[in-house]
Amino acid sequence: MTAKLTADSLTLFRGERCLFENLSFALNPGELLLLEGCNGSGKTSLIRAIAGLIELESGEIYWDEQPVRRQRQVFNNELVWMAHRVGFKADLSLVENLRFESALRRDSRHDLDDILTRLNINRLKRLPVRSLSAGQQRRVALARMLMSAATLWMMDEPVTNLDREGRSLVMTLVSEHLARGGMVIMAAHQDIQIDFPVHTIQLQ
Amino acid sequence: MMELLSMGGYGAYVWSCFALTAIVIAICEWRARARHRQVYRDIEVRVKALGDNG
Amino acid sequence: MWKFIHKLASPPHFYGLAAKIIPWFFLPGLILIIYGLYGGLLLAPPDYQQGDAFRIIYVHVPSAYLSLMAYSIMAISAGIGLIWRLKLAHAVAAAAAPIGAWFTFLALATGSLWGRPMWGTWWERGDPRLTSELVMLFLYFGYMALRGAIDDTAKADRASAVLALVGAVNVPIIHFSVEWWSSLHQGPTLMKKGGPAMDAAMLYPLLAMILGFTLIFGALLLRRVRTEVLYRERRTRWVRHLVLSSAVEKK
Amino acid sequence: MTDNQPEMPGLGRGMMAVAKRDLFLAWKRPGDVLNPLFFFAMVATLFPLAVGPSAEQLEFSGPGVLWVAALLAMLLSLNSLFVSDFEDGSLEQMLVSPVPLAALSLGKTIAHWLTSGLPLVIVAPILGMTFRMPASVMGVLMLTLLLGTISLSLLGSIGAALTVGLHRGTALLSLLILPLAMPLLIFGARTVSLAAAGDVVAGGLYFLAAYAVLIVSLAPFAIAAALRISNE
Repeated sequence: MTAKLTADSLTLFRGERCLFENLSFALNPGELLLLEGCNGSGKTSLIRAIAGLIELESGEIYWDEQPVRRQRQVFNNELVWMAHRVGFKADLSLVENLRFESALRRDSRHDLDDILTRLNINRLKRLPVRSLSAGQQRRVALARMLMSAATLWMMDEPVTNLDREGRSLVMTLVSEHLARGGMVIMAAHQDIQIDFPVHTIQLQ
Repeated sequence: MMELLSMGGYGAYVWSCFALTAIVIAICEWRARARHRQVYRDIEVRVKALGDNG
Repeated sequence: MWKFIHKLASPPHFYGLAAKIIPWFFLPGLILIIYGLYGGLLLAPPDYQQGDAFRIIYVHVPSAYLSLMAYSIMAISAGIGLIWRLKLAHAVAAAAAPIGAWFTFLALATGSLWGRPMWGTWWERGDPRLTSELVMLFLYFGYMALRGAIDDTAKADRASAVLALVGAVNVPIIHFSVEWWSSLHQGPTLMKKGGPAMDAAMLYPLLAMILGFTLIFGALLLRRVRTEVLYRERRTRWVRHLVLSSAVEKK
Repeated sequence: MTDNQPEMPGLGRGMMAVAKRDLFLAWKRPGDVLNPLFFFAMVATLFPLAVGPSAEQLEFSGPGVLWVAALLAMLLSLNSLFVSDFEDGSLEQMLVSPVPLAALSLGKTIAHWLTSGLPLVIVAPILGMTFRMPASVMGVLMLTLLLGTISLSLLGSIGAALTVGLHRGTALLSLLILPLAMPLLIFGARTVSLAAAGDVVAGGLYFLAAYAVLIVSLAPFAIAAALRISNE
């Protein structure tokens, strides 16, 4: 067990159904873990369980060979999370939301304007999040990832609600992150093409 | 015998207390058994429906 | 030691063992209660102040004691379940709640039946014990309602465990605050229950009743824990085998 | 990855950020703050109408009524405490934050108290006047409410965290919290009554203060545990 992130025989039930049993994997810097499967196959549950949002029935996740459960803060410090619910306050503007977020996690010290320009949402930055379209909100969620200095990006269905340009932007950002030595775990039902080592877990 | 039943004039209170206690404990036991039977039967139905690979 | 606990807590083992133990709780409990009834109703002399009405303590005191004890068991096992992720502990907590609520109800009802001839009212508001018992009943109701509102068993276990622990911290505070409140209230002098001055002919049946009730409670608890274990393990192989193999003989 | 030091965002900074954000949100939606306040004022004004204008009755029932009204108003404001965070996913972001969840929960409770508890304390004297409360008693009323609402905010947050995301959360929250809040009601209302009768009030105030200290130190952890469970 020398990988940065390892999972050892994870098992999770939801109600009567077994979502996955004795699932193990390992992930190193510069690698992408892709969780594939159709709707309801449990890929969202799996990625949430890895992030510590769901308690596993059994099994253990290790970060730097230490169980994550015993060092939740350390693990969270290396983690940035993007899910279907973007996690922004609809009444606050984009910038206000991101400013608040930066108090919650380790900052990458990139200039906010640069990030927003890169994502093509700089002109929206004073608008309340409620007036943004779903696709624009996803872009703000990407801004959160670029603002943090976390190693591990966890993305649940990152390309939904995004146009073709947005989808290729996500893949570019992910590639750059991997090139920096970052790690990405992604749950997706579309095909993902990328020039980095990809581990795939297919869920039934 | 009558003396025992009347309990010095408090018979109604004393005996209703003891009767109530007996009833409550009986209900507890009965409910526990009924629940066990129900859970067991539900599992039985499911196991038989699914066969050996459920 | 740890290994022993682990073996004991393994569901199939516990399920079989509990079935064997239940009669060992139930029968001695029944014998003690019969002795307690005989001693309490026939042998013990009437109280010089309360007359024969004092005999209600033979059911009131054990119920009141069990209502508190069931809550302690619930809170302690909830804590164990939360910290060591022991599923059996959660099952115990879940099983203890309804029984505790019933005994709390019993303590309230018998206390009220006692109060009627003693004070002339069904509900003497100056008495702190009855008020505390009532709050206790609400705590049980809250616990069971929270459990019932959450569909997923594992989630219900942990959420209700947090509530049980919060409640356990509050129970002594509630008792204390009710006592303080009633000490300001100009009610009747507090009733003296038990105490070392009690006559032996009165005391021994009471002790027998307390012990007997505890054993009966143990039997009820084990029966319910057994059900909880069966329900929680319904997906496992051993339960399937159990059900298939004993489909004929067991009802 | 430029730096490998496990430098983490500060505990106090995260807590204050949450508190500040919630206060700002309350500022943008003043209705959420004002509703419980109106409820408090309404109950306290309706009650005298129900019991009649007799002065002794009003003086006698004043402390109890004001305290019960404050308790219910707090309960009303607690319902929505975590709901929007739960629905828009920002609760999730707090759960995966390196700042301990207990600190963030405390931040939320601070904002809740400032927007729901403190206004009650401030308007209480005005309502006390309708119950013909003398000025000295008014001071005690405010002090008990000050200490009591702090405890209620924290205690209620545990309940709100346990019931967030449940269908019948509202009714359940009252069932969970009211029995636990009983000591606060007893000590709060009785202390004010004692003050009205000219008795010593120190005992009750000490109790309320001790309770507040106890719950400030314990509740954040219970809230954090409950939030983690409820968000699953």
